[in-house]
Amino acid sequence: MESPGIILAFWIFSAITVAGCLMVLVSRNLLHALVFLVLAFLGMAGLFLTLSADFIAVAQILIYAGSIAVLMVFAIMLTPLAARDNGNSLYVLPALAAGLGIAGIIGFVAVNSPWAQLTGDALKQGDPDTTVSVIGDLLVGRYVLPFEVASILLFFGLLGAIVLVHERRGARESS
Amino acid sequence: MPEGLSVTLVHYLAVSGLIFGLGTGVALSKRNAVAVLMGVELMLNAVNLTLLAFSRFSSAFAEGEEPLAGHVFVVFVLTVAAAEAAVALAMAVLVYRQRETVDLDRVNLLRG
Amino acid sequence: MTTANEPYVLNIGPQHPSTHGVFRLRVVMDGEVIRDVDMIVGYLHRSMEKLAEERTYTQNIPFTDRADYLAAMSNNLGLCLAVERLAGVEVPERASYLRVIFAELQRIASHAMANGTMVSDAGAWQTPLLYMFREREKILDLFEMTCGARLTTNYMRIGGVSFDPPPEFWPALRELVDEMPARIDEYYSLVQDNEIFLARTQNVGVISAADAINGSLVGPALRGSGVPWDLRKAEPYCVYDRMDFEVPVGRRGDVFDRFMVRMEEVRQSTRILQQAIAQIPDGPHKTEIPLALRPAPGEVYGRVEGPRGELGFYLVSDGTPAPYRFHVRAPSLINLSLLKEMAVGASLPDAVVALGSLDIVVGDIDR
Amino acid sequence: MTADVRRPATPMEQQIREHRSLVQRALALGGGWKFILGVVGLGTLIALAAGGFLVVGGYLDGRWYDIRDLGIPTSHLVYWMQAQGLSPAVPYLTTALLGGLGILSLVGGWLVIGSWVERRVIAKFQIRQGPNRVGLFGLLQPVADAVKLMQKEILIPLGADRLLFFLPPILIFLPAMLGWAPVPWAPRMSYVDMNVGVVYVIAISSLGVLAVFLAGWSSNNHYALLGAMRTVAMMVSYEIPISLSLLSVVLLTGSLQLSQIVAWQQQYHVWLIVVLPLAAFTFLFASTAEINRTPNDIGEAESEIVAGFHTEYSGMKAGLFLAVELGNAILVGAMMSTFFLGGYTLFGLELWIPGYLILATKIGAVYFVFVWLRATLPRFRLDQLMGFAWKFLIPLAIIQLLVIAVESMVIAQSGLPGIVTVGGSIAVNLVLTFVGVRAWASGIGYVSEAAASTPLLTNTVGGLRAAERIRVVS
Repeated sequence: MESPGIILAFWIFSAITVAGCLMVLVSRNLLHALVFLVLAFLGMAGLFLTLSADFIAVAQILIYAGSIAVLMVFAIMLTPLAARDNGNSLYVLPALAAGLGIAGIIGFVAVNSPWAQLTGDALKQGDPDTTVSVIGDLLVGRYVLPFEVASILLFFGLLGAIVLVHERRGARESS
Repeated sequence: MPEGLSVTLVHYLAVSGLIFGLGTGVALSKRNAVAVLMGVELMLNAVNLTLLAFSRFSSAFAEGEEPLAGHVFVVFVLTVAAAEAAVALAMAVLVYRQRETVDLDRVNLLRG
Repeated sequence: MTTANEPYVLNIGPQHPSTHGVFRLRVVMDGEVIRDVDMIVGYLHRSMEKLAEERTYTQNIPFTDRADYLAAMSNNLGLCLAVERLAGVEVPERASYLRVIFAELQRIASHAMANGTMVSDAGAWQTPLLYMFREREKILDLFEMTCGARLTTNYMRIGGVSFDPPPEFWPALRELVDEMPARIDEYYSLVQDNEIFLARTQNVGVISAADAINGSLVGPALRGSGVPWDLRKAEPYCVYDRMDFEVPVGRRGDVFDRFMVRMEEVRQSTRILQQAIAQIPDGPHKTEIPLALRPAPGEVYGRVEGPRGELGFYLVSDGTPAPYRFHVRAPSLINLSLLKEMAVGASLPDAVVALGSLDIVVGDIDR
Repeated sequence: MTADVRRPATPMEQQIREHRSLVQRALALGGGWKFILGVVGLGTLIALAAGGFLVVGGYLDGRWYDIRDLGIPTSHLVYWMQAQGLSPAVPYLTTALLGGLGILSLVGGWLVIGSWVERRVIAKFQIRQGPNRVGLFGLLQPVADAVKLMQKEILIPLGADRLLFFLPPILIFLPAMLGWAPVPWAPRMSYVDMNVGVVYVIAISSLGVLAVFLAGWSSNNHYALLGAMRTVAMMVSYEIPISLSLLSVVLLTGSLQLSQIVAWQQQYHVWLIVVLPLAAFTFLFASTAEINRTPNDIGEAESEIVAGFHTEYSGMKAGLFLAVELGNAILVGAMMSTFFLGGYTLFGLELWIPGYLILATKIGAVYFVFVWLRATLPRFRLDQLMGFAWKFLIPLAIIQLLVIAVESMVIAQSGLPGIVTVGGSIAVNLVLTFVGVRAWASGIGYVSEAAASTPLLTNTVGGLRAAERIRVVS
């Protein structure tokens, strides 16, 4: 990870992501927050790319920026009378304190732990050409059971969303 | 490039920690249910970054044993995030139908 | 417990591609479904009926051009027939035939416009419209040849028509009439097997026969609902009693039926034109009437079958050269009143197509 | 009254009568001119043939002169830079800039003439002339339009969300430009031949939804919001058939890489539109929904909601939305060509003709299909469109996916020659397409609308009773 391109990309994408997260926290409008959230997601996809995770990066764009953000758009649109502001709750100070504390703890642990990590040429050597086929083999090989469970989870997620939001036909006319 | 500038695991972990903290802040401090969900998604994203960074920098990556197990975990996290987002947003819409608000401070059915 | 949505008011018009003029709809929507429709007319009001009371009967003919600007000939004819009945003016036979020819040409032109814009409303990007304009163009050329104007013709006169057509008119007319059946088949082929068009128009905007009569619909909108009512058959004026033609009626009363009824009427008009060309006698084209016609005091309601349906003129004379009261029963205004029945509960695209199928002309509505 | 007597022709008729096509004008020239033109034409042909012989035969050592491979100059440049001992970032950035410039100039050039092409072709469909005044054949008409749009005032509606109103015209360009990255223009000639090309294409195309929504929401206009919600609902629904149809392509070819998909088609000498007709149709139809073109242009249906999500945009901002529509159309053309029409290959001709020319021709053909559809078809209704996606395209695509999974295993592992396995797949898929579509359609209770009712003809007139009598008789 010494090539200047990677270093530059890492700092740029980190800046984008962190700035996006910050704007989500401070922006006053929910839709603005959503736009900055998408920005953070895209920056995160860039960070994934610097980690040679091409498939995950593209999946991140597809799932987070493309689907979950649109899902949030629908949720915002389906709650028309609710406030569109991104206001803070009563517990804003404790929440921020908790957030800073967690960040601090993770940062402390990250900096102070002696990680057994690759550096230099060994790292370059391990750079895979593509991750797709390996991930595919793992998913239907070693991790096939979690894979199936995940599909069941998705199915029930789908089912649950439908059941929750489904409006019975008679309900609307009766009230 | 001087040695001190190279990007290491610690950099990624620090960024990930920062994002996780911000996500926690968003999730805990916002009133709107959708905004809370945004915070949760950011936290999940931070975890994904950690997993990928460990996967990339671990010695197993180079030696070929357990290659990309971190990636597989990220795939599962993405799956769970998608399912969770769908259900949570459906619940937000449902709460809105019942109470005409998605302000979590005012959703207090159990308080009586 | 349901979602109490804010009323979503969509303001269609006065400037909108599918209101065919300056006409406004206030639509209350629930998602894509229409909950309520307000029709707001009057943007094109020119106070014709009041102005007419200050002018002689002949001077009033140009007003009728501008009322229904897509069917100027039929409007001229309606006023002239009413005045002739009021004043007891005889019309030469050749003039009657000419009136029938021009009224039927106008009907073809107007139906081409109506059907073309309706398909455009359904989203076909103007292709059928421009095909149909090809025939309309030829008809307008014929008008221009005869009376110098294409749209606001001011052609009919009390007691006849203003000019006898020039000699080159007849071959051009015959050419048009000869090629018309093939053209109609072509238009059928444009839409008849088009699955999307059928899906958009069939069973959309249905008006039952009873509703149509109760709403006093007229013209193709009434016949599309299955009621065989055509003034050319019911109360033949001019020389329609000598013509052999049939009245098309729809089966279901939906948008598609109204569309097809117009198509079929074009075919029947072509038949009438053929017979009129064959039968037309020589002779004068006009009876001379005094410049200021003073009908005896009285009232009259004269009506003709215009392209949009029954077009009535109610005239009251007090013996002066100007009418005491001049009222127009405009088919577009009456037909429009049933839009609410069709639109409420339907989706916005359906309402737009239904509005297109009523074939309104805003000049006719507001006068 | 003879048939020849007509009125004097109107100016328009005179123009039409006097109009001569280029061929007629050439034939009307004098003998000397014809001779000169013939010699020049023949000379050009001979020169072209000689040049082609030299180039293809390799007598000119195939460097700068070989038009078949635009990449050669670039690779020479890169070698030169590496030989100079520059940092690896320099050639990297240089090639990136060159490629980006290439894509930009391609899309930009298309935006300049695309609208002219569309308007002229539709004009021919509609028996009129189309723009023919500005420049030769009216070719400068789009430039004139752009100049006009730039001069217009940019209005920001009262109550609009200024930030979100500003963003969408820019955001909506992202997918239209980024989508070009993985398209292979020739062997080893694409901007990024990424390993996850197909997923990338799907992911990038899903980004456009947000821009559309923001445009509609921030305008503070009811038409715009209605159009945006329609478009978002439609795009979200049609992403699934697109993904499923591309997934069957991926299953069959066994690669997510666009160049590999083209290579598979080259290897078996068959276009995937033949092997996967249903997937190809699904992709084409769903793409028209994704890029808002007829018959699925309900998001900007002008007869209903004026201009949909970009109603409130004026001046060049509206122009950007219109431009993106053109850009998206050729992007989908490129995807359609790459996935289903053999990409840059043409049954061996790619050895003789530059691959990018073949691909450009195919893109033009797909674009023509889009224009053709626009000139021909009316528009669907939203519920019909959604029903078509969810009840028809998605289940059929899933069924096809299962069949393809089996077929791809047979093709990959049976060891039989390709003509047997792929031929068998073609037969199975054709049967599936025709039988399956019909069976599914009748299974979900679809009745063809083709039995259109024709009006009854009657000679009697009357009121309600007459109406009932007629109905009984028929």
